[in-house]
Amino acid sequence: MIKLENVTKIYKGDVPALRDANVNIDKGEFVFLVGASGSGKSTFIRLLNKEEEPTRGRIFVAGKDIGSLNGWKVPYLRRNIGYVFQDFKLLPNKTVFENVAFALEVIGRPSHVIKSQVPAILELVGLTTKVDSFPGELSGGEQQRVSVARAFVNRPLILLADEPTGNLDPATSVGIMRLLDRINRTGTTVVMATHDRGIVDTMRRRVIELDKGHIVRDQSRGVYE
Amino acid sequence: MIKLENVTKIYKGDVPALRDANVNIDKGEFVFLVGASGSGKSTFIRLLNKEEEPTRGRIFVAGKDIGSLNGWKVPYLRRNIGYVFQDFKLLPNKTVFENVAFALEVIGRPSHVIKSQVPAILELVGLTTKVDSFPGELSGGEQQRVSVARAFVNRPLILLADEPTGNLDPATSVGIMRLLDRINRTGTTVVMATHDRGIVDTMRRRVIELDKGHIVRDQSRGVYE
Amino acid sequence: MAMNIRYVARETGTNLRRNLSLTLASVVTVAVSLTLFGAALVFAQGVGNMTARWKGGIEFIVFMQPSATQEQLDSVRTALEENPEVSQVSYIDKAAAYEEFKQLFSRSKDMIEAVDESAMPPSFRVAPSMSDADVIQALGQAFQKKAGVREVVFAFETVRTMQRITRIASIVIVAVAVFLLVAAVLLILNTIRMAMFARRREIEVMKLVGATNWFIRVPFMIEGLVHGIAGAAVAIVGVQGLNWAFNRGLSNNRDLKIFQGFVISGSQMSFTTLLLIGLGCLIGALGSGIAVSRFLDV
Amino acid sequence: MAMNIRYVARETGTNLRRNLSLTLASVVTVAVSLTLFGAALVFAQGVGNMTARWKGGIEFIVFMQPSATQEQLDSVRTALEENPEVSQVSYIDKAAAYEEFKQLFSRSKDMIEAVDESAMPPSFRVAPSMSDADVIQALGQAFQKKAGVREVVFAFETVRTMQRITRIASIVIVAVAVFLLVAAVLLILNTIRMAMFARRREIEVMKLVGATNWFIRVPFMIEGLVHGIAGAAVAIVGVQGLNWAFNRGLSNNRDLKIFQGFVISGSQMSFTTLLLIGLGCLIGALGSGIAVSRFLDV
Ligand SMILES: Nc1ncnc2c1ncn2[C@@H]1O[C@H](COP(=O)(O)OP(=O)(O)OP(=O)(O)O)[C@@H](O)[C@H]1O
Ligand SMILES: Nc1ncnc2c1ncn2[C@@H]1O[C@H](COP(=O)(O)OP(=O)(O)OP(=O)(O)O)[C@@H](O)[C@H]1O
Ligand SMILES: [Mg+2]
Ligand SMILES: [Mg+2]
Repeated sequence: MIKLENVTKIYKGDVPALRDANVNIDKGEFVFLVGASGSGKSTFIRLLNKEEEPTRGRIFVAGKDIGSLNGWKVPYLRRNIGYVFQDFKLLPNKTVFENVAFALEVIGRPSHVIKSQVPAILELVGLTTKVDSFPGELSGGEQQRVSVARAFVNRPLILLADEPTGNLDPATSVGIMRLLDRINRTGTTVVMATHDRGIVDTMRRRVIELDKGHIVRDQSRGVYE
Repeated sequence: MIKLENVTKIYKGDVPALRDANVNIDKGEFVFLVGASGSGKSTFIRLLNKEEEPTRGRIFVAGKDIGSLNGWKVPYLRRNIGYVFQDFKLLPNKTVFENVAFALEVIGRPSHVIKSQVPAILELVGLTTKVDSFPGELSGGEQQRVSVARAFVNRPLILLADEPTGNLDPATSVGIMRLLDRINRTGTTVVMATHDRGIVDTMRRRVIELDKGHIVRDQSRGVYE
Repeated sequence: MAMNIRYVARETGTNLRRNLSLTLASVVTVAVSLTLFGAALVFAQGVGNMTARWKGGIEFIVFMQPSATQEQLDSVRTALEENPEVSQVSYIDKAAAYEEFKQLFSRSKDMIEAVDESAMPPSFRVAPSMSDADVIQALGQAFQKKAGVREVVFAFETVRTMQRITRIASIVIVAVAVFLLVAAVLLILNTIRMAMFARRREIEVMKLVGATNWFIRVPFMIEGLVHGIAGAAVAIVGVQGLNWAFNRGLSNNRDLKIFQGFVISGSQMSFTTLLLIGLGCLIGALGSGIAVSRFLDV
Repeated sequence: MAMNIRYVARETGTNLRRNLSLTLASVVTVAVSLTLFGAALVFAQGVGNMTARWKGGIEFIVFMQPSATQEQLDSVRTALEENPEVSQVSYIDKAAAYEEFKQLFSRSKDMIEAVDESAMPPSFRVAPSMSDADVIQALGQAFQKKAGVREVVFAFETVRTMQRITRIASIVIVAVAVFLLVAAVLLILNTIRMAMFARRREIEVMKLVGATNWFIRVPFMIEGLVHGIAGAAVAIVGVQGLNWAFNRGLSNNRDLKIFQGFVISGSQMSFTTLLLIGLGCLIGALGSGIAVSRFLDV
């Protein structure tokens, strides 16, 4: 499903964020990305979404070399990928409902589909009472849950989650993790960057550890450290 | 130092975020705010900074009733308060150095003071190599550390920290907590909202727990749960 | 690509409303520039109509009686053509005179119906070879007495002055208008660009969520078009108003008899109207097109 | 409040540069509106100077010989005053005539030095009580033969036409200019507002970090002032250019002798220049002031 071949990413200003990474993730896998702050986890995820281009190496997503993808095809790649951003990236002047609906509007879903699916997904993340609030009127954790809802409302093939529980208390985190697990069981490939030792240690899934851009560990059924 | 008298905050749309809170925090105390997502921790902190007005009740900071403060005096109140925002709130077109320096410029510090203090504080949070980067070029955790640096570069009387370790790995978190502890020991009052059970349990300081806006626990030398 | 019309309409509407005062400023600038442009056009057309018969060095006109015989006409023509002081003569027959009359009074249908072609005086338009006013005066008056001649009319100094002034004025007005048109394009460009800049994070997010460039662009482009068209609409009203006020103001002035030929025909007005709408669309499309293509590429 | 000048300069500079094309659009609109305004003013002043002597129904002027005796003057004056067809007479003595001459040729110092007061012809300006052109002609010509009279000059039809046209033109130009001035204020308001809108998160952050309102405001206000002043500067150059081109274009035209009186004095030009700068500052201050006070309060 996802394959990185000798991928190196050096940001301008000569900041190496990922060095010579080789990773193969199969369809339906659940992968944790762990590592210190600044070790390259977000960079890894951004490369898969073609938000950043690798400096060297090739990346395959769903069998396609995304480095040679035409510019106008990029939106279609992204529609197969759900993405929970580390900084949420909600649209500030759309309500919670509209934010989630937007991911469906973009791919041209008819409005009756939107009207039935969006409330369902918002219920799953526990935001039924906040449907008409704007992002500025939500707590940090609530915004994060909207971001989670938007990421998988259109049932993507792949779900990228960049610290989706960073702003959540332990109880709510467990709820979100159950949801991710359920999504994963329906066949969606999940890649999740996290700092949460508790979650990694209880889930016991594949763990890839980064250190200053190097992959220093790749362990199935691993723990945080 | 900080006193809340029967403080209630109801956001427009009839969302109660804090209900009838009575809290007294002495100079030099270190207080953890804990509670589920949406329980009112950020609201509590925002009220102290006069970013929000209480619907009912009175709030005293450094002996002054901030509800009756003239509008033009608010900036001077804020200069005594360092604030680590949950969403960092960095200025996107200023470099790391300039972002931290800004907090000093605002209060009219001469430039030689700025030139000596800013690099010192950036070293403390481990960002020496990122001095000239823009916020958009930093990882989530690095941005959070810039926010921490800015909050106490001008040695405020009070430090408010809204999940200052939410985007940090355990090791870096410990470093930040050591720093907060050191600042606290120099006499600064610290109020910190957090979800990190490990930190609360090892520090053993005063813990105030919120649940749907109610203060349900106020315990000195407490634990997360 | 199935783009939801409702979505586009909603987005465009939101943008227009959100930046109401900026929208207003754009529309005002487009309106002012197009009004000036239209006014200059109308003005030039009017002066053209008014002084049409005095083109090409024509200094006097020998009007014949409508009843003049062919011999009388031939005799005047020969006399004019053989006179060494005449450099050029052109003959306007009844049909051409009637055409000109209809043009001048295009707005008073009853006037046109009251008069028919046979009542029109044919005329000779004469360009002398000398420019001395006294010589021209003497030359023209010599024809006054000829058989079949009704009247000899000389170009007033006013006509010539008018032609010059209006030429200068038209150039100045058109220059200002073009300047303003450029400003209008710049302004729309900037309104759109600022709208996009203010929403740059949103646009970035839209892209990351899988929106195509066109999905993001179209609402902005329509916004620019709306600015242009709204500005043109205001300008059309303005130009019609100016034309009306000018005609009214002038027709009551005994001193300004000369301006009574200053009448814009209906077709000239339609032409101006269409031109203004076209320019409005062009300005809007250009401004927003540049903005969108320069500031929205991945 | 110790506000760092270096800080303000840096911030203002950054803003101006960041929104370069918006800055440009603002400046262009201010420039165009002020240029129009200035041109209208200069035009009105010029026409005023040119037709000054024909004010108040003056239809002809009896110029006396510079050497005319007091008796001759008195005799003409009596004849004029006693004539029932004359409604008003005013006498312009040598000193007054010299003043007028100096005004007209204010730009040609050598001309003024070459002629002195004693060479000036005194004159009587006459407003007849009738408006029939033939009667006026006859009346004036009767004085031609009187002793001591040098020349009788009649108001051309052109002068009267000119006065009317320019009155209408001035009104239209000033109306357009005022319209544009309002657009300019709106535009600066919006440029500043958009700049603030685009930076609303930054402004919010600045406030939360303890910046006073003025600390945030001042750079934006100075930005608006710069727009206004830059626009005024361009407009001043434009107006001077127009004036120059107009004078040059007209002085080469034999038909447009009448325009030779169309000369703006240096003091009139300085007045216009100052007025434009003042208006530029006002527009800038107004636009940014409104923006800053309406969109920056906590
Ligand atoms: N756009 C950019 N330009 C330059 N350097 C960048 C950019 N984005 C990230 N970096 C740098 O690349 C390195 C890796 O960043 P990345 O965001 O991948 O870290 P991370 O593992 O996600 O960290 P965190 O846990 O703090 O979010 C960091 O040192 C960061 O400063
Ligand atoms: N500006 C606002 N307008 C309306 N409601 C708001 C606003 N800000 C917060 N709220 C609501 O008030 C409640 C408390 O929010 P607050 O941000 O204080 O929670 P929190 O404890 O910080 O949560 P988290 O841990 O997720 O950051 C939430 O239900 C939130 O939706
Ligand atoms: Mg990251
Ligand atoms: Mg919070």
